[in-house]
Amino acid sequence: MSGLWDLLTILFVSMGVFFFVAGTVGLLRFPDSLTRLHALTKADNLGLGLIVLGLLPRVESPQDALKLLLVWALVLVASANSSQLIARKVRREES
Amino acid sequence: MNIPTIFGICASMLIGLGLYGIIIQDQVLRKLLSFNLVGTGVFLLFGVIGRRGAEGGLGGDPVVFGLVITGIVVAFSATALAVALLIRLHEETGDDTLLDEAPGEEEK
Amino acid sequence: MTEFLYVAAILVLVTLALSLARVLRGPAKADRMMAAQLLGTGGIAILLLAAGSGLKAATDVALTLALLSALAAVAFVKSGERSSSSPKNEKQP
Amino acid sequence: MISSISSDGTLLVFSLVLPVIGMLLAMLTGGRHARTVVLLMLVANVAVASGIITGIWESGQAITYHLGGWSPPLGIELRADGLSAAMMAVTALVSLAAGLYAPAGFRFPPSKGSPALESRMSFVFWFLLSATVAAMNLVFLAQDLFSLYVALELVAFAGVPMVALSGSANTLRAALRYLIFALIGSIFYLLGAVLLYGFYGTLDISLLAGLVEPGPSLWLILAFMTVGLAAKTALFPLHIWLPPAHAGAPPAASALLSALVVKASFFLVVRLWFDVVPGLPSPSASQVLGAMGAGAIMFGGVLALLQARLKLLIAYSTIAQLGYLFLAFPLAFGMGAGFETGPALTGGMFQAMAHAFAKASMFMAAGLIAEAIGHDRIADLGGLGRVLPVTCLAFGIAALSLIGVPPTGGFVAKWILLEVAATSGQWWWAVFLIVGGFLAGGYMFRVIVPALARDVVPPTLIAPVSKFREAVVLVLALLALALGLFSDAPAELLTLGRPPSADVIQP
Amino acid sequence: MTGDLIFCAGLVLLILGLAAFVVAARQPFPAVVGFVVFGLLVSIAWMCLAAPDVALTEAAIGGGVTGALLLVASAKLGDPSKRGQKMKLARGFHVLVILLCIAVSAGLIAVVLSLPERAPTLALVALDPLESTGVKNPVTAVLLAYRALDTLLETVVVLLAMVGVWSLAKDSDWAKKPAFGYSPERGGPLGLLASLLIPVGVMFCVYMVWTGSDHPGGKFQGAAILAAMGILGLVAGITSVPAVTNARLRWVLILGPTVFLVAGLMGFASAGYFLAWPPEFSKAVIVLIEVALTPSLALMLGLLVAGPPRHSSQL
Repeated sequence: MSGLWDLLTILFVSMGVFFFVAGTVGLLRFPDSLTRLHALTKADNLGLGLIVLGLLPRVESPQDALKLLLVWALVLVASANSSQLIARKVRREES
Repeated sequence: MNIPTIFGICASMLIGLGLYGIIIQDQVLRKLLSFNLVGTGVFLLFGVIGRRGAEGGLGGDPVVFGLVITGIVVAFSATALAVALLIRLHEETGDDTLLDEAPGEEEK
Repeated sequence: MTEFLYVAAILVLVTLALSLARVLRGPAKADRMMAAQLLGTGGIAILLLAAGSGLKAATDVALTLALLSALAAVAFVKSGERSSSSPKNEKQP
Repeated sequence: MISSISSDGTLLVFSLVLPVIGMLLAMLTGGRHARTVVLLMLVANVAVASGIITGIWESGQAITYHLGGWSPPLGIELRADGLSAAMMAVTALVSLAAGLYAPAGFRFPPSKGSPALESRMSFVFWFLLSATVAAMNLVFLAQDLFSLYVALELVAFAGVPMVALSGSANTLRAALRYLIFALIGSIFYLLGAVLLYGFYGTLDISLLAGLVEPGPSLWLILAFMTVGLAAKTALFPLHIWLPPAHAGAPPAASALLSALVVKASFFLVVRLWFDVVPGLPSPSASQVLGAMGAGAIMFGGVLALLQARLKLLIAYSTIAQLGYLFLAFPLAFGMGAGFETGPALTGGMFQAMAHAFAKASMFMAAGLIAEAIGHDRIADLGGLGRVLPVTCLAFGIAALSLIGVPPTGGFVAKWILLEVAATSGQWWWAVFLIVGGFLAGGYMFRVIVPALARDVVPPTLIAPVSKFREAVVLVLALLALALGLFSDAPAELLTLGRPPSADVIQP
Repeated sequence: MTGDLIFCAGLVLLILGLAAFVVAARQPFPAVVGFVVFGLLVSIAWMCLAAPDVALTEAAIGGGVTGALLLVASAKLGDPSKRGQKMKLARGFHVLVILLCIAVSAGLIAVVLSLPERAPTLALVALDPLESTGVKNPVTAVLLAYRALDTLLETVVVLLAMVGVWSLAKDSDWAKKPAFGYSPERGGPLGLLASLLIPVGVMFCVYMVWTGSDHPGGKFQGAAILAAMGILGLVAGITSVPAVTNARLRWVLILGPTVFLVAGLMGFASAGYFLAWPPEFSKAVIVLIEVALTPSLALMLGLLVAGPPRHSSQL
């Protein structure tokens, strides 16, 4: 039983880490600010989300699970809005 | 080599780096950043000493950790006061350094 | 299992190190800021992984960082607007 | 009743709580009543300080108090020995004088028909004054190295805005420079404190005294802390922040800064060397400290001679006078014996007290002069004695004390140090003491001699001078004089309640 | 158990590299961003040192309000003034400084390595009377029982620093509001962000203060989060600060220190000492003080970032 859960953890966390790597590569290699922003949001949202999913089987109480999900939700909200703000700034400075 | 020692070395080097920045940088904002590096280094030394003092099922010496919390808040207040002074100085003179007064800026 | 989480944390740390390059290189202010955002998320991931390996309080630290991660970006964007009369897209020489 | 209160530690608590209450009430009532509230607090603070002196005098022992009932090493101890009590009394008197002296601009309403509820000055100055008293009392009482760090930061955060009160570009720059020096100084002090904890597991001064062992680590720790504190005390060559800061502040604030604030970090150096590591410092380390002091006497003296403005002259004189304080360290090595509490420390502390009264009086006198004649150019002060006799008298008495002319307090301090230098065979410090006196005589007579001249046209008064404020200045100068006339009691007070020798205390 | 060692070593390398960048960067803005990230890494470091209370403080203060403070400052200061770039250091002096700093670091490393094998600690001493304080988090017991004086005075320090910031106002601006220097923006992504984050932040602050007596957390962390939310609200035009002469503002500011002080003075009567809590009410008193301190501290921290009161047309 716990073996299966552990497998899930390994699977999801590994995928999450992969997205972090991908996002970082994008951040480093993409040519301009806006495409880099795109790479970044992917990593933020997916990478962290997968890690949260992977860690869910390991929590001890429903509260802790809720907290994990809340972290994810907050990062989603924050990154979506702040990327939009930064994108606006980039556009303004380019125009 | 254990974890407290690693962080102890890190803290020592932070203090040296920060001190260098404080002396070498002209711009006050950069001096303040460097000061905060020194502060972080000192606080990390607290952490190292607190961690080494782990006993009785605690992760570290709670007295030291309590002191660090106080220290961090005080250091923030200091930075905020310095930043406010700097911004006022910049508004008055357009200068962001502490180099000697420009000629003709004598006190009334 | 804890070892696996450590490995994952170390890998995320490596990606943090790589995205630091973007903070260092820029070239635009926005690039640095975005890279800082990514670093924030990576830091949160590391803390969650630490929480998964038994450090329960790490979740609260992650939550704090998640709450405040937007503040830096907001301060950056808004404070830049004041000086937008003279847009300086600071470029490295 | 009074003796029962003064011998238990309750008064120590009140000396901290009263000024904090003053701050909170000033915050609440605002500029309209801040002056009244804080002046009342300052009067009460004088009473508390004299109560503490009475307690120590009658019992001959230090007064201690364990906050919250928690004893060290877990809790924090307050401890008033003779040194603390003497400095607290000086603080109480100088701060009260500064409060009484504060000009009309610091009162409410600042001008007739002003619609505002309060003005900036009518709130800020009093709040900062209150905070200075709280901070100084904590410096003198706390026995815990971390609480003392908090106290140092309180001192700095009260002092820095005082420098910048006028808001001119020069004072802002001076304040910022002062703040940066102060921050670096206190962080290096804190660095030493935490390392001491790492070795000995306590921050309590008397517990540490029983634990410390000489060794390279301890010397390095001591060096960090001493350099940090020296930067805050503006000890030569870390003095560059002081003259513009002290000269640029409003006179009431300059008086506090020069008389009290710089003494806080000096007092901690004393605590560190005499109380935390008693008997351990090596002669060579203390010679270095003494050399910096001597450098300060020379450098400050020569620069004071060159100043064109009165307030800057007084500020440079502060650097020189602070130098004397540090001569106490090499001189504390008696006749071949180890480093110990003794006449050298008494001389140093006497200098701290006498300088506090004299310098406060002098800065305030300079303030009155500048207000009365509209400038403080030394070259144009000729004949001032005829138009501002009381102010000039006060200035003159204070100057005599700074020079070290009998029978002033400054004379007693320098005499004690000279005697120790002679008996301990360290004649080179005596040379600096004497040359420093001549330098002080030189720069002071640059002001006094023309002021007393009869054959020049005196400067015209552009504003009337308040008799009351002149009286406050004169009283401060007379206190510096009285310290010399009645020097026996204070000298004895300074030796009371000093910690027993190191080997007695066990953790 | 080598995984954590490798991780910590990597973290330390990152921290040091970032610190070097903060010191060496050519422009101020990258240095500031570097410093913000530095704060994040340091709060992870605190977790490695098993100090979750400190990690929370560093995350809330270092990651939140300090970042906002410094970014706003670097924007206001703009590009470095030319005077700074003109200064050329004598090479000899530069070398001397480098040697001095290396000596400081090396000396410190030597001291750290010579720390006693068996570290002296107050952990057991602090645990022993923990029960009588009524709280379960020993760090909270340190801050609000054993060393309550430090905490009381620390709030005074913050208040004093805040008045110091206020004192920089021009005389004519005294009765005005503290302002960042840029106009708030209603609606848009910022408004959405603020309206989503602020309620969560306030709830999290309450949780932080409440949980602090038994678990990592407490008033400083809660207050810093609350302050950050306040700043966010201010920027988004949701919240506003009254003028510094406002009576209600003053009440909130002194609420925490006053409750602390009064509780401390009542200790004379109820437990025989200043700042002593009678064992049966100890937890209640500590929670009361924490609850009272939180809004005061949050306001002080927020106002420290906001800067001196200024006339609104001076934006």
